[in-house]
Amino acid sequence: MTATRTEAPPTGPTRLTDADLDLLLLIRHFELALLDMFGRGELHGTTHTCLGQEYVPVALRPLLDDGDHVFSNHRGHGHYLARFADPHGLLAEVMGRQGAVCHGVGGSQHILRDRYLSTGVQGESAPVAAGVALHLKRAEPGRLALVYVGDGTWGEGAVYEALNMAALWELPLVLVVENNGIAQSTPTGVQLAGSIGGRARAFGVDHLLVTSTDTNTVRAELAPVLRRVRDRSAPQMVELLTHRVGPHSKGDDSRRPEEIGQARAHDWYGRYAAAFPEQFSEHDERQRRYVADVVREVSGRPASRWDGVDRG
Amino acid sequence: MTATRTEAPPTGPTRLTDADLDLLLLIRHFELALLDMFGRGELHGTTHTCLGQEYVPVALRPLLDDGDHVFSNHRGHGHYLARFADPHGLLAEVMGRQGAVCHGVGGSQHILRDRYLSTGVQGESAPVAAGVALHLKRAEPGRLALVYVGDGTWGEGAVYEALNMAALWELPLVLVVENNGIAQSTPTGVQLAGSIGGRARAFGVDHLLVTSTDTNTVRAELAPVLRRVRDRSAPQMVELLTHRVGPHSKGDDSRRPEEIGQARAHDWYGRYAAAFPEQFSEHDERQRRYVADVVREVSGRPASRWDGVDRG
Amino acid sequence: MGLTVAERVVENLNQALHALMADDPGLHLLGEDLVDPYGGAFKVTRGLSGRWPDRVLSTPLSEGGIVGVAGGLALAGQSAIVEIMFSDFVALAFDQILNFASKSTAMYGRPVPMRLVVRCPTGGNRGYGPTHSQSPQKHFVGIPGLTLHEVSPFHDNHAVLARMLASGRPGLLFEDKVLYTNRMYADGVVDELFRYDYLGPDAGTARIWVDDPEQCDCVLVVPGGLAGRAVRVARELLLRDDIVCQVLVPSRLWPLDVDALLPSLARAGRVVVAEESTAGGTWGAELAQAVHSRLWGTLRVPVRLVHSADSVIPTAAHLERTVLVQDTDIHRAVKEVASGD
Amino acid sequence: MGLTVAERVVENLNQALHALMADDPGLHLLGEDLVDPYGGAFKVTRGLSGRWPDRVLSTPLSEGGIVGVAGGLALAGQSAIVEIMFSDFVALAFDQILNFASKSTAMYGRPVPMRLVVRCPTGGNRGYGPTHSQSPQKHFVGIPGLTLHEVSPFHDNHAVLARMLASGRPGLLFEDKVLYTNRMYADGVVDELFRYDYLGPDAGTARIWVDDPEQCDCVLVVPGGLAGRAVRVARELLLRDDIVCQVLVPSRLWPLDVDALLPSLARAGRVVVAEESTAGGTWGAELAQAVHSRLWGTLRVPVRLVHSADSVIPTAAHLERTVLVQDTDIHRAVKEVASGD
Ligand SMILES: Cc1ncc(C[n+]2csc(CCOP(=O)(O)OP(=O)(O)O)c2C)c(N)n1
Ligand SMILES: Cc1ncc(C[n+]2csc(CCOP(=O)(O)OP(=O)(O)O)c2C)c(N)n1
Ligand SMILES: [Mg+2]
Ligand SMILES: [Mg+2]
Repeated sequence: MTATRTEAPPTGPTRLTDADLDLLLLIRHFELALLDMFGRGELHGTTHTCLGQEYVPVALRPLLDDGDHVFSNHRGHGHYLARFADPHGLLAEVMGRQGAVCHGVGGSQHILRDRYLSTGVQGESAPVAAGVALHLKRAEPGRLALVYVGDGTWGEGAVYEALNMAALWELPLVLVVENNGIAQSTPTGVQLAGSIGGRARAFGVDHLLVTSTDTNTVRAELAPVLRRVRDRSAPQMVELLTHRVGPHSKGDDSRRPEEIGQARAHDWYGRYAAAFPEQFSEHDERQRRYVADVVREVSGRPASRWDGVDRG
Repeated sequence: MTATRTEAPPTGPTRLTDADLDLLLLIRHFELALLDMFGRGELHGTTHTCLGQEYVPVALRPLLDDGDHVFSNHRGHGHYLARFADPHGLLAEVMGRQGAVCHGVGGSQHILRDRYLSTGVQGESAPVAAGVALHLKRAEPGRLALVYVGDGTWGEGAVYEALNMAALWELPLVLVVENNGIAQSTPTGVQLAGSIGGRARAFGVDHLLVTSTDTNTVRAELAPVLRRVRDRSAPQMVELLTHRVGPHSKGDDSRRPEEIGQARAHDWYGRYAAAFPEQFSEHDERQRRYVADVVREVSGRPASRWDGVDRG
Repeated sequence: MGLTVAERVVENLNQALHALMADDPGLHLLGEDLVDPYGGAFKVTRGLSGRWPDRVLSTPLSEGGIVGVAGGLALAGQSAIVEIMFSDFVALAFDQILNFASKSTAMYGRPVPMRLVVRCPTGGNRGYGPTHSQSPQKHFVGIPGLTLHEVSPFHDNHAVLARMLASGRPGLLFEDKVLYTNRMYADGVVDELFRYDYLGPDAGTARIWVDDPEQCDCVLVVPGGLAGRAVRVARELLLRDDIVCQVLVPSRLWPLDVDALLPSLARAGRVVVAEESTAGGTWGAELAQAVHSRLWGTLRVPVRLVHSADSVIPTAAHLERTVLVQDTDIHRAVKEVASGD
Repeated sequence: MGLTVAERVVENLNQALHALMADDPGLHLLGEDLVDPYGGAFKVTRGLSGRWPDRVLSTPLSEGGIVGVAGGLALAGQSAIVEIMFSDFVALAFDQILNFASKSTAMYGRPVPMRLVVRCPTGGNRGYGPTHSQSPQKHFVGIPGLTLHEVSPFHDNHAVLARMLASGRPGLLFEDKVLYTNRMYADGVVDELFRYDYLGPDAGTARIWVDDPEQCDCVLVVPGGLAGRAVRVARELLLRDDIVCQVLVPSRLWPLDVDALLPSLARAGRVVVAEESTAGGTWGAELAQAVHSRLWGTLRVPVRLVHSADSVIPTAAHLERTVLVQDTDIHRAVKEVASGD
């Protein structure tokens, strides 16, 4: 089994800056709004929300700069919003409206903007990120490529091929494993043998396990690790024990109520609300309203356009 | 780096039974005969000899029975001969003559006979072997599937996908890693990060490192391990540090003379000859003659036939 | 109209799997998230893991690996059906399909039965985007030893899957994702105008016709995923344009049973082949080649191919429509072919 | 005969890589066993790692992974050429090619240049057996964003590779393994009877002819790997059967530049397409479809396809011959087409 899912109640949250709290709440309300719109039949296609995992990209945000490459995956709204704070562009993308960051062609799972890329085939972007890291190592030393990988994605051989090359060639590649204990409907214990940390060690790659869901704590633990990757140019794995509070995509949560309850118990959202009620409620309300405005504004836009040379 | 290649001279060989020695020498002379025929232009296509590694399948031979499945690879002549003691059928296959075990269709790298199979795409048969092991576990408990994998083949993602499933489903699968320190022309250290043992541990799979090249010693170390796989139905990795004495295929050895010299220094053949000169020279001569007879006999056969329903 | 409401395609598939599992104790189902209560991304495997927990396995995300495992089961004399969650990901199993499962049937110098089916939920029109909407059938045409089938509302999936497994050849079964919620046709009746029957051995090809099966202005050949759309277009052509279009739906895409189609095609002398694949190297091109050489001199116009554009498949519905083959594309093609010379 | 002895194809390729590496400091070569002294399984990359040790990388055995790494380099604005040791193994990179490299050119709603070439030593006739002898070109036809080229003795590889990279579209370059040791043609002269020139933009298609390029009994279209064999057959047809056969060799297999071929094909009205692929879903079928629709009424007989049998490719030479396309097959087809009606 991989690092055991702690049953113990998580330690209390620390006070966040207003900016961090706003970003966390922006992501939260963005995701809730999407589920809401799906529920009302206003969205089609698919989406994967990061409810409960928002703090991961928020913790990472100040540790990355624009020159770093980020490779996101299917569950990427938080990754995108933490990088660009652009709910309009993202929502327009999901809805296929004007101003969409990829003209509505890519949709929720396929986004490219500057040095940020996501795609929908699990594991596929690990070698791609290694290739980018190979370039950075030579052309832009000190920069890194960061790739988000779920626990379930360790089923894919591509991840190991990438890790092997990254280790052999000492590439500045950070694999951020969001271990939320489940892949779609399948618990980690029945799709991943051994441990994620063991995989790092197998390839001689450093591994850091992060169990906290407190943005400050997570950031403090990650900071020296990313620093080291920049300084030494060597791959690094970071595994965060996290908790998927929502469904895999929409309405497809087949976990037992206790299981969902346990994930909820770890949710930073309720716990932060309890610990810092005043700061929380003010910002929560603000972001909820902001997202509602974004939804209203973007819903009113005409359909996105994609023609001519942009068709490739 | 993987388990360091020992520079120290290997420990002395123990006395082998005549049967084991004969089998080792049969394989040796078979391989030498192939290289010889290639050199004289009497063979076309390709071949990969197991010179220096003959003892691996010979040590395993009495530990396997006909009900076990063996998955071989490109370097499979020793694996085949240790299982079937059938140099005629194998040579006919390589030469495309009548009596060929696969009618000359498969050739050196693609052989199926009873529960023995080889194929030419590296890593591909690891999941296949896992599938067979899944069947054995249920239908024929106590039996196992054994798959030979080179050190270089750990570059392929398929191997990890197989190992993960074998561990999750507790399959009676033995991965025999013939770590000869090289893949075609590429030393292990530049194609494999970390260690092979680490890979086993990453998936919670037992790993045994075997450094001896003495058939008796190797067999004694492997026996309890295979026993355990049968009794407990769980995957197992066995890594043998071995030495490729010949070229990768034919005439394509680009290693420096010192490197080849070092591989030769570990060759069981010369060392056994020195330790047990009488037994050796008698059997060596006998097997050399036997193989020469086989070559003569098979060379005289007409071309293999493949028609009708056999074309699939 | 007095027609019994037939089961949905997804139910037919699900029942087929139940029946096959019950009949063959050596059959295994493998795939991601197959087991209950989830029952697979498209719910095709619902209820199966409860009945046969040992033989219905939710696997890790390892498309190549699970097709390999299935190949091992087949090699050991068992049968296996793999679900690939989206057919786009069958790309990850290309090696196992091309170089192991298909090759094994013949490369050892004698026939080796490989009872293995890879099920592939296929196609677009659901807004899943460029890597979850493709029609990869064409990439697998012409692999020696491999057969390709496509689910259709005219072909019972129990019969199709049973035949695929019994053939001893590995096969891919493409399942149009939009089709899942459509209903199967039954009793030879499509609607108040159209009837259907079957051509060829094993009732392999469904023939949908108006009035007289031997009379039509044009034949439209489609794989199962387009069957409903083809029937819709044929209806419109009849009502709006007074064109009598016969529709042929072969269950097996490869190898092609051209002989079963030829009499119809020869009679009409006018042929359209429509499929959802993007342009180039399509199944239709292969079929057209067979028809052009077999019916040279009989055809009145060249075989017309209709397919999606040479483009990635966008996510947004209004853009997806500009790429994927539309009813109007098929309609226009049949109209031109029916009147051309 | 006074002809200068031109370099071998493998030397031309090797020199092309040297020149490209010298010109483009952003170009990387990746593949198994590329570096010296080994210099690649077929010695195409000889001498390169010595000059550019940082940019010529011997990789682990990870076909999917290295095409992914190359995709990453391309994404970062660099260029990359990957060598797959045997093209059979490109199956392992199918996902990276189909779903990443090709898709990335368009699926983000705007063009993204991907300067990436995957070199694939291809084909049989060397006794390497069923998993080391295939011609997988056909499986990649019709992938939006992807181009396919094939090495020919008429097309300088420096120009071909430079064009592929400059196009900003990922491409596969198929290299017939037997061709490596053949010589390039030079100066418009094939032999004492045959001359050649080029058609289409970028001299994309080589045209080989006797006496008069505008006169022939039949046109034989082949990819580069069959060019030498096609010329040999054309010579025999001339000398033994008095049939004038023009040979066309397009360097780019996909997208097809049909326009460049049409005038020749229309003049002759008789067309044979030959390739080494096994039967079904072939490149030839796609070309034939284009020709049948564009030249309907002009063709005297349907386009004839010649290819290998629908079979695994056996190892033993005497068996391999019974499967792979032979000169006699092409010869017979041209003879029949030239005299048929
Ligand atoms: C190659 C591939 N196989 C399957 C899928 C379908 N799929 C999307 S997400 C997912 C589960 C991923 O689990 P994990 O990596 O743990 O990420 P999480 O969803 O938990 O964030 C699956 C099976 C896919 N997108 N790509
Ligand atoms: C998928 C695949 N890639 C590449 C090859 C070509 N190839 C054959 S053997 C070999 C090296 C294998 O090295 P290793 O696994 O260490 O086995 P060894 O040859 O040392 O026994 C290579 C690259 C292949 N057969 N299959
Ligand atoms: Mg997960
Ligand atoms: Mg090795």
